[in-house]
Amino acid sequence: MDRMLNLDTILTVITIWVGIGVIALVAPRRTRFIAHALFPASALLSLALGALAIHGLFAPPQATILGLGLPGLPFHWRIDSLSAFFLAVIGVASAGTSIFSAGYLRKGEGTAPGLQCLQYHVFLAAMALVVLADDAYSFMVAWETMALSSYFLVMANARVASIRSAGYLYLLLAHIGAIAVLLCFGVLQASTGDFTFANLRAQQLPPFWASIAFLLAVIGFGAKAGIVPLHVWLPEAHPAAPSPVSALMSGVMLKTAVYGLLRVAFDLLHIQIAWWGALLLGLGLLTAMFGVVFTTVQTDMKRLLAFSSIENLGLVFVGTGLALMFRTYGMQALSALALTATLFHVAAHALFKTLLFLATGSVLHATGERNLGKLGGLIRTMPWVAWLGLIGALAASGLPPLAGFVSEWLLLQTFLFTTHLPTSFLNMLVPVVAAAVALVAALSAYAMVKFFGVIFLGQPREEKLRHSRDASRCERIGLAWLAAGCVMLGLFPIHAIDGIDRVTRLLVGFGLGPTVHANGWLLLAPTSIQRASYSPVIFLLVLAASTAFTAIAARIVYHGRLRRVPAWDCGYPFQTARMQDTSEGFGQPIRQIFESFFRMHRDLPSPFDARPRYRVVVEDHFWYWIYQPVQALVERVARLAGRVQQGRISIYLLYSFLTLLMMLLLMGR
Amino acid sequence: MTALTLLLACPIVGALLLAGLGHTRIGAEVNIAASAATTACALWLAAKVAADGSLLAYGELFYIDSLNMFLVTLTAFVGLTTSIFSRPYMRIERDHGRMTPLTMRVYHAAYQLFLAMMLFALTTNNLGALWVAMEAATLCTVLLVSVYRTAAALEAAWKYFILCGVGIAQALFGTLLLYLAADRLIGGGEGALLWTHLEAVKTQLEPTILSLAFVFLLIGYGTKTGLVPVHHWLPDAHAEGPTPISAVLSGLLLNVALYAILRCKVLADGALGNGLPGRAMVVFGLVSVLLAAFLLHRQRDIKRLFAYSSIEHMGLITFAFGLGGPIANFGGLLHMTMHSLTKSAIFFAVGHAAQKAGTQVMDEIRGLLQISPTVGWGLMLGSLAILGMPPFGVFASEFLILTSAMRQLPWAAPLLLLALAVAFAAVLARVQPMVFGETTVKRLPHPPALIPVFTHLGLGLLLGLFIPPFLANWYARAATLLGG
Amino acid sequence: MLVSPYAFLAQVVQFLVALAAAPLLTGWINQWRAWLQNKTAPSLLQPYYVLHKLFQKEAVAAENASPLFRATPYVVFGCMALACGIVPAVSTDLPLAPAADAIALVGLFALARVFISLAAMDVGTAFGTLGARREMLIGFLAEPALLMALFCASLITSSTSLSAIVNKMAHSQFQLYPSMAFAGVAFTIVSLAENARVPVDNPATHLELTMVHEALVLEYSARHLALLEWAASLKLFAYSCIGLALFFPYGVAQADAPLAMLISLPALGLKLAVGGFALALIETVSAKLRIFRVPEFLAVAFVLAVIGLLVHGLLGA
Amino acid sequence: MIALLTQAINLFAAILLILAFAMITQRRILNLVHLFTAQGLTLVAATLDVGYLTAQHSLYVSAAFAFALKVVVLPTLLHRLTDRLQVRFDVEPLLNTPVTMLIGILLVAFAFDLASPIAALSASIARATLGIALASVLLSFLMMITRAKAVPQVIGFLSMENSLFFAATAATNGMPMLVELGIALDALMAFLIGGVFMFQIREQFDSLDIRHLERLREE
Repeated sequence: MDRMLNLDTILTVITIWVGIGVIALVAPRRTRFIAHALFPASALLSLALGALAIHGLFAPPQATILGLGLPGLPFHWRIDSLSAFFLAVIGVASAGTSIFSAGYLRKGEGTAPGLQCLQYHVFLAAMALVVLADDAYSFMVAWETMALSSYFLVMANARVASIRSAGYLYLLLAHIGAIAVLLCFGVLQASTGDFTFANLRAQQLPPFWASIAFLLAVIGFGAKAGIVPLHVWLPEAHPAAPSPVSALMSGVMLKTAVYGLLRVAFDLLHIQIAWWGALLLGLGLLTAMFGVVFTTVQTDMKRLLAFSSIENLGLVFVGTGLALMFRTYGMQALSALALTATLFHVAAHALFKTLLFLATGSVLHATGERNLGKLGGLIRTMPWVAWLGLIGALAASGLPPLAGFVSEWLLLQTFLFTTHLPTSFLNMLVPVVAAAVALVAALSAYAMVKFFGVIFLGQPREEKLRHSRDASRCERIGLAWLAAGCVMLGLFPIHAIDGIDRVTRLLVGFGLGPTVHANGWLLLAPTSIQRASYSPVIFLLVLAASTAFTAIAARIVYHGRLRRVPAWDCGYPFQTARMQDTSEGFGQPIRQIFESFFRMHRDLPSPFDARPRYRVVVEDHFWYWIYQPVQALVERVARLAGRVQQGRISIYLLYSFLTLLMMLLLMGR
Repeated sequence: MTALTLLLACPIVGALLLAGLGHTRIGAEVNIAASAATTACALWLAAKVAADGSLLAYGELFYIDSLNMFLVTLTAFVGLTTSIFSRPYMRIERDHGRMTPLTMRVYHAAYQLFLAMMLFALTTNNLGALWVAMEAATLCTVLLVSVYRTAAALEAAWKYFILCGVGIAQALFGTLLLYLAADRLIGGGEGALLWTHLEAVKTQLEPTILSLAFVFLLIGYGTKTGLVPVHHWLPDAHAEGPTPISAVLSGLLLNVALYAILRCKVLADGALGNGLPGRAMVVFGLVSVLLAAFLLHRQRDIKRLFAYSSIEHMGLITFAFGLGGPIANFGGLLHMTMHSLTKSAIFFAVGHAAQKAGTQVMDEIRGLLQISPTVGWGLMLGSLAILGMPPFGVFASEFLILTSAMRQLPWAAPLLLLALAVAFAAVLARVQPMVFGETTVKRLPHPPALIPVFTHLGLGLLLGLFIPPFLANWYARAATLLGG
Repeated sequence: MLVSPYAFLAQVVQFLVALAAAPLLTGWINQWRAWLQNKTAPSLLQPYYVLHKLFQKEAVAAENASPLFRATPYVVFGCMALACGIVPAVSTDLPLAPAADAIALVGLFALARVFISLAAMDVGTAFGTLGARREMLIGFLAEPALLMALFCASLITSSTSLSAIVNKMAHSQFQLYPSMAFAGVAFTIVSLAENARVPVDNPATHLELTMVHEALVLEYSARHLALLEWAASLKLFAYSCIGLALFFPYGVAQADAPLAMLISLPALGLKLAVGGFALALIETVSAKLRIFRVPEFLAVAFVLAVIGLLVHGLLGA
Repeated sequence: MIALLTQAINLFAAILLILAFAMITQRRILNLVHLFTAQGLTLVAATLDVGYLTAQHSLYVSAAFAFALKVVVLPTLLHRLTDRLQVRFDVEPLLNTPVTMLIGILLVAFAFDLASPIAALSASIARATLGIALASVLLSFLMMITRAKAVPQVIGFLSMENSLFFAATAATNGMPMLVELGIALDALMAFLIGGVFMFQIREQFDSLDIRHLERLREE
């Protein structure tokens, strides 16, 4: 009875979310009320949801049916470990964003706060319902509602043309993805006409149709996850939205795509085929490389983060691909390991990416600048944001002992086992992939140094930055909550893996829980202690100890005197803040090395130019390779179709005449 | 019985009244009152039918079952909301000098007459009478389309007149053939055209004649339904007539024409028993959906845009009924309802938008959210709804249709989805800047009548999330009635 | 887990040895460089004098330097100390060993790199940012290369824990691993780059066209600078130990024989001496690269390491 | 006598067909009107004949209606119209006459072919007439397609209704009265509305050439 309670409570929480939105709609202009009453309340709800989800993670699956929906197909809801895990991610991350929004929301042009509040909460509810849905219809409804609400949030101040086109691109690709997903379900139900997941699970598809379904799922969910080449919307839409929304979209919404893929590939499909894994691996790798390389050359802080999200989702796909491959070769343990790494990365990315986006939000409010070229030195005026952001940046660059590192570590561990794959081709492929993954990780560190260094360090590149104010209290709480999450997840991975264990048991029938626990809570050893082990806590303790010891020793043995002087100008006294290295400059080496990735337009000033201007535009090949041709094709077909309709009544009569004769010929027989 | 009598009487009386005082200040109010009365009767009748099954009236001249009952209710309801919408709208038109007292009078009278004719067509049991009513409805709307007397309006009306005239003539020939087939069984006279009688003996009807008859009927009534390639009158008529008329054309007349096809399909199916009629409808539906979807990309006029979207959706519905089977039929009926609700709502919003911007050219309509947020949101939500975005009801019906397509015609489903994606791209690309874009136009004084818009959208939203059982049963019964 | 007293002892000894011997190694290398270039060499203890001098001086920091700037030297020093504590140089039975394996070690170096780069950007001089950029540029290629080199060993010994690697390498019967050859070359290149050595960097010059490490620490003075320099030599020491652990894992004490440390210490000294000489030799015979050639140079290392992995996959050894 | 009258029906049918052909070829609008009137007369005759043969008195009534409408009212209205609008000739039709004739012949063949199985089944006294009715429907359709002016188009439309009427009476011994009335009414309404339009078009474009009506298009 208590178990039955769980799912119902969750649904209630979700309903209350929507309720909050509706309340806000009643008083759309009362910003203070919305900010200081509604958003904190919804943050509490998020916490509750997270707690319930974690409870559900360890509880057996529960299902319930709501009388709504289609007559033949009422809304089925179900929570099992997989959905619970993602629900927990949603809860934890959204708690941060909601409380942050409480401080962030303020009057301004664009959508009325109340309306925004409604859209925001519908968005949250939809995301939660996506992972709870247990039949195709409710899934599609939740899925599209998610897209729709986030679209409106992106359009928050749609007077900017670029934001409008971003929103259009976003909704269009989201819809096309949704269509692919719908087709996928259509294939899965194998003309039984029953669209409950239970039935889809029961179908025994022949390999061909299974592969079709899988490909459709990859397209559909890949479009949402920003997998190359369906990524084009992501770097446009995520920056366009208000920062808490960008945070939710990057940190949480992308994960629902991962959820969908896992659900279809591991749960609904009863077989897996080796090349599926290879495909995911390849796509993921391409995406990761593409994403990280573009991350390093961005000059807009939110765009930079958006591309970094593409990179991380690529890594997630790599992990999924590995898991799938192992699964097909019946190596449950390794599959579980890969899947654990993947899910851990999902959680980690949810935390640090949300944190970073929120940090950019604070910066945006304090300075009104998104362009890296006009920021700098904010660590002095906004210490809170800077230091909390630093944690996020370190986690994002996969450094020990934070969250990002653990997933990377687990993933690399997985690669070390792949030499046992039956096909030699994969054995040859995998080391290369491992190397590429390592490269991506290192590059992301590069990008994060650029991100943090250019925004928060150095001298302010604009005068106004000297007067920027630090984040408000609510914002700080939100940031701190997520930062704490990054640290905790990094320090106590074992407890997270306990939860993930349930998911992997559900999906691949094996979990790391026992092996991990064999060596106590301190030591993370996924397989055996001889093979590999990592203990973030000890790591941190020793590091901190030796650091502190050195500091103290230096003071005791010698002295701690410090004199403040102007920075050394290398004998050239006329230095200004503009002479610092720009963000373009910082990315320039990468741009040079990976030139083939970009489509660049650069205009360099001539040496005799009186007022020299340097401009470089970095564009995406795929736009020209795929999207423009498709657009042209549609246009052409439309023009042909237009020929039919050319205004002369006799011709119209002729059409109907011929149609008549043809039909008579066909059916008269 | 009495309910039925009143149902048909109200609009006719209204028409007569309005012919007298349609140009006066209270013309619009009378119009609303008549429509309201009609709706009330429709609900009454619906209640009766729901209570004690299908009924025959006036010596079998009228026949009400679950299939036409819901259409009657829908027609009456949309008729009412449209009249509410048209009150401020037409007033503004008159202030702009586009309507004269005479044309106002014609407009109001013809509007009620049109409603009466559609209700007659829906309720009658006699296929000949059905034809007569359809023709009469066409003639009324021809007048309404040409009411502005501009060159474009005249051209549109003339095309409408000729093309639909010819189409309807073919339908008449089809009806003749039906009669010919029937009187060999039932013997001549009234009985041979009564749908109930024909339905009773449908299996013995002569297949060769029926197949010919169905061809004529399909193309004849299909012309009015706006099936490609006999759709050409539709965009012109929608774009050039007054917006309320576009709303009722899209929302109601197309449905009624399709209803006529359905009645005939039942007979043809019974006689032929080879599913050929279904296949024909499937093909027509697919062609319509695809062509319309691509033509959406070439639109500059906002009303034309949504006219083509109507063609697309009518094609989808025809496709659904062509598929047959309980789920597809259910989806088709639901989609009929959803489409007429949503599309008329859109046309209401479009009307106000076009009035506020002073043009129907989409490139010149911008930033509705600033001029009038409610109109803007109405247009935006309506468009998203008609594009099949959940949680609106259109998605529900499209889901049903697509899924049954996946089951019965796997090759057709991808085509439909392609068309839907293409249509989505086209419509969103045009609506978004109109709603969100920048504008210099100042807010206009006269407040729009937005109750209709949001009532329709609200209903659409409701039905997308929850279809009340009685409605579901109703549809289900109608669906079984249509058979496979 | 229970830590045996010997293990604890070994850990302490290794820390002390590292801290003490790191500058000595640097001095030794500098001496040999000088001799090989027919210069009169500085004293072997020169690094100690320098450190002492720097510690005594009054520290000077830029006005706008943030706490990050001041904390960094300690953090970096801590990282390097921890690294030296992890790598099994004296004994494989180290309590800290299981806390961080090869991957964590690479992560550790990355952590130090990120901090020093951020600190360099902190003051906001042209040089600092330039140094940071170049450091990260070198890092993003060197790191994966190092990781792959380590993986070659890991695949052979099917473990990423360094002590396990050393154990297996040293005590399985002697065998030639072709993959390790590739790994060896890759590792050498990486350690040259990572320790700011010719041909990648030249600590001896302050030419802005070429300098990396010096640009990073340009703003530092006194104890901060001292710590950074010390950390640099610790890094060199750690790298040397890793190299030894991978390629000459002989003579390192085992858990079963704690007293073997008495042998392992001199062995370590000898190996380091030879290694230092080799390094000096390489530096002398090779010429400084242009900064834009450096990525290619490192790419070679990266590719070699990957080929090493492939070779292992191919030959199963 | 009976036999004679029975054959007479087929004769009328043939006349109708001939008239339809004549209409296709005819370019003078006045003659078109005359032909239309002739068609009406034939129709009336045929209806009376069938009514007599099948002893259906309802058919006499509808014959009367037909006479009133198709022989008296519409032709007079058409005459008025042509006088008022000053239209004498149709411009060169969009398809030249011989070709149109050829197509027409093909259509007739096709129609007969289609109708033959039905004729075999038909219970009515005049089997072959359905085929002819269908043929003349198609011919009037063809006429509407080929004509480039408003008035001939309307005449084509009306003659199509004539053929339908003929089909109704001859082939099926007459539709129910109510329907007949409805159809007749609609035809009248349609004609009136068409007439109104022609005036409006005329004053808009000061010509009845429907090639002015090609503005609304998708190109």
